[in-house]
Amino acid sequence: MVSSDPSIWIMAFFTIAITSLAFRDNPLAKIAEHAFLAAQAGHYVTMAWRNINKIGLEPLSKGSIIMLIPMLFGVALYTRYSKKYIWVSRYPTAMMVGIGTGVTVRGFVEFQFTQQIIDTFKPLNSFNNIFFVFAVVICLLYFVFSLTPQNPSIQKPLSYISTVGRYLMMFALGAAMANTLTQRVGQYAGRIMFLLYDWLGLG
Amino acid sequence: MDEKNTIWHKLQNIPREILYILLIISMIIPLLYPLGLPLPISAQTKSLYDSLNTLKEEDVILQFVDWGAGSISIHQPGCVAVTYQAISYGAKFVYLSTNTEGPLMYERMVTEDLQSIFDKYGYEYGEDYVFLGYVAGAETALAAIASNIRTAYSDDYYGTPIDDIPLMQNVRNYADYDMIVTYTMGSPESFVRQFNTQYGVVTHVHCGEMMTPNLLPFWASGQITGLLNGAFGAAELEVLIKRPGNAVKLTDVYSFSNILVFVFLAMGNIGFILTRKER
Amino acid sequence: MSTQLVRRTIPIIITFLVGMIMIGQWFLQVASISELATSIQQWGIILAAFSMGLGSVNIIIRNVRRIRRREGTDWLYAIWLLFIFFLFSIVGIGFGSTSPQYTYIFNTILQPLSGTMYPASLFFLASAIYRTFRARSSQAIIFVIVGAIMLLANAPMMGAFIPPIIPLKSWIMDVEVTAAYRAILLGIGLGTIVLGFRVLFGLETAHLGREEAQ
Amino acid sequence: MSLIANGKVIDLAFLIGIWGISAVYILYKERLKFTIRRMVAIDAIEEAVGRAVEMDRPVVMNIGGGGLLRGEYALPTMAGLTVLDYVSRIAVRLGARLIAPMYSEGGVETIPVATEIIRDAFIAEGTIENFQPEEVIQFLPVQASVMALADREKPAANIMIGYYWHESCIWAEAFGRVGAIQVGGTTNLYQIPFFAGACDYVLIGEEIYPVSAYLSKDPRLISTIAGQDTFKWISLVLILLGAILVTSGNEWLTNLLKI
Repeated sequence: MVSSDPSIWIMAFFTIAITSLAFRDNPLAKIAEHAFLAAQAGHYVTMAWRNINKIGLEPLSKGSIIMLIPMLFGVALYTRYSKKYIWVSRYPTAMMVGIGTGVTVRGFVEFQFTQQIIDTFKPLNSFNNIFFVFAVVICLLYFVFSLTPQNPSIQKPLSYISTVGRYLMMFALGAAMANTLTQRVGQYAGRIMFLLYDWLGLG
Repeated sequence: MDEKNTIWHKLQNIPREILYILLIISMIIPLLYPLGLPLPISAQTKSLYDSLNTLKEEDVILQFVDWGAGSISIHQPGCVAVTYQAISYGAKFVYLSTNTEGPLMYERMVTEDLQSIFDKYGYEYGEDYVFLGYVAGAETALAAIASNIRTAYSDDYYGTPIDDIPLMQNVRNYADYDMIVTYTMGSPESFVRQFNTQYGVVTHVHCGEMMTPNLLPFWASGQITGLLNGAFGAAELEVLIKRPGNAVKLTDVYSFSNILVFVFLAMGNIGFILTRKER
Repeated sequence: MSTQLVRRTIPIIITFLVGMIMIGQWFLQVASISELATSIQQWGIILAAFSMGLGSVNIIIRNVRRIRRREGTDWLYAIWLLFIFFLFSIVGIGFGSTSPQYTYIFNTILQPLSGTMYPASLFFLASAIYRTFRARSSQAIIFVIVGAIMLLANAPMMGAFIPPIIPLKSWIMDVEVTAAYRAILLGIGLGTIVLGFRVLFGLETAHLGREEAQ
Repeated sequence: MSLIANGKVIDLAFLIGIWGISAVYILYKERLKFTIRRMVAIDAIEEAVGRAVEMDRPVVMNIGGGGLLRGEYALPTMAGLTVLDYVSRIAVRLGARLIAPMYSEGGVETIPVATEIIRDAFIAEGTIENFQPEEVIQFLPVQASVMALADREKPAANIMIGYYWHESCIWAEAFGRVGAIQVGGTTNLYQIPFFAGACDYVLIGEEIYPVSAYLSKDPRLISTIAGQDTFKWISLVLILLGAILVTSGNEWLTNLLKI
């Protein structure tokens, strides 16, 4: 039985309007697209306000003066819109980049280098293990761009190896493409579920 | 030659709109007439299932509700299945989010699926499970949560100060988190870095199928313990806990849609190869 | 000289010091550094929250300009956009995001839009697969064949018709794809570590803008 | 209670090593004179522009929506700008018509930079008079406007190097559809499969950096790449050594790396 709830109808309208964007650009799709950009920006402001309030303003009002620093730095971000004082916004930006880069890069050596190398120490006693170790080595050779031996006698075999590496990676990219398509089917099927079950009341 | 030529050209030039309608139909059929096909269980899902079976009473699990409206169909069933399995061991849940849409996704999941599970086990809000809401800052916020959760949250999503919440009394930092699970389309690697690599906390990830190739090297090395491969992972877990739900229905959709896109790929390429002689 | 110091050198020093404190927390077991790092991370959360507002200021400026220009129907869309933006931010901050009013407008407007916008790119991908993923070269043949196999392997129905596709899928994912992506990730990992070095030591200052580039 | 957390000694050593080598290579870049090997990607770009001249159809080049404000997106965008500089010089010298559509939503700060680069190419060839700034066309990455450009101009070549999100398949399909030779590269791992499928030649992940270093001959970028290559060789040797040791049951290297 088709739903009688007006908000379900609004939701169905927006779902169909955005989907129509794939068929042809039309005014409905434009209305939906503009509504999306605006609603998302408004939602960011709402969620940002909660964080600023709870972690910044309240402790500050309760007397922890130290919170004055992040709050002032946060306000300083908005000097980006003044021609004269745009340089002031570099201070909060520099701090954010420092924190972000430091937090991410500090773990990278163990996370994406040593632990990955340790796990590639596979006993060369089975086809899969031998294939695995040499696939990693060959693909890694493909990514060596400057420190390559100069004398031509080595360069020839090296170029064959990096071609094999390219085939191995195109193989993996083919699988990744299929998985990407599958994920998008799974995501969009969620919208079909809404239209069928909540809107049209079928199934 | 001309007659054969037109067929192969036509094969290559089917208008886009027809393909889209076929694709939408291929999603509608299994949703109205579910097939319930047997699902092979992947090693990545099995390692999550086995890890959840080691839970004990009073263990604390951090569940990051990091999906947005775009992947409710993939992530909500996964979170419900993990909660359903973990609750039978008496584990406690701290839900939180680093995605702006997370809080609204949490409330939708509770009203739709989790409330009935919590009532069945007599779980009380504040005592057995809590929702802390959204925190900005992505990986920086994760680093803060790992070292001291109170720097990221001064209260829960509904305004109760964190020290007045019974469950949060003994939840301070990484030493109190028995395992964390993130359901995200963003950067699960940042969770692995800040929780597993730094403090050795058991980390599970429920990602989209597109992200699985990027995460398999970290699952293979044990840095990620359980890895749910999008709707497949959620469906396999639903099968393992004998509670089939929306995720299993989604994998029925996959049977139709993926084969249809395979036909697209084949048509495009067969047409291309046979008309290649002219070029 | 002082403007150079104040406008570029001190921000670069801030980035360096803060970055080093974060790295210190990771590697060194020094309680004072670890506490300082955690409190700076709390500042980072506040700064991230403030920077979320920048996008909204951009939207307001751009759309007010569109309204003033009054081109064709373009300015009507701009008015519609600003109406929705102020609806969400005023209800959101006024009533709070847990209020029934805000939950209603989120579930009715933003959820269907955000829930359909990214997934709708399924259609663009499907038509790209049909119309441009061609077996042009021998490498593209490998790409297309493996893509086709995985599309079938991702259809549980095929498991009944062609049983060997299940072990083939797990071999492809657990051996070949893991190995190839591990090599790609090792390369990117080193690239990120070196990029981190250039950012923290001031060799990479894209984020500081370009006016007084030396 | 040692100063360095347990299990992190080797990682700290590697971090200091990677940063140290990068610093040394950058400091002595003139003296060390590293070079980048000739890459197939560069032949592909030259061939694409050459084909455009033969068929008297335009060349399209786009550098994605990453912009210059965040390091993670700024580097691929700068690599794209370097290749844009190279492509525009060849196109102007060979007399091919260049079109460089830019995003008007993401990374608008790149538009003046790109315009300057294309103007310099015209100045270098002394034909500044036929440089029309509207060649640098602003586009929302909406399928309609990209499709419209592709169908109207029917370019012979399309080059996409920079940071892309899920709109990459819109670009790739729009220009692949009209039969353009395509060369695509991005560091966003999730978008590489689309370029691999739709392009005649795809630059995989960080491969766009050596291409831009080769073209720009920027010694600092070349020495940074050399620094990374040094540690790729080190990890290659470690992997082979470790695998052989583990095969014979010796866990020595595994335990060493875990200190």
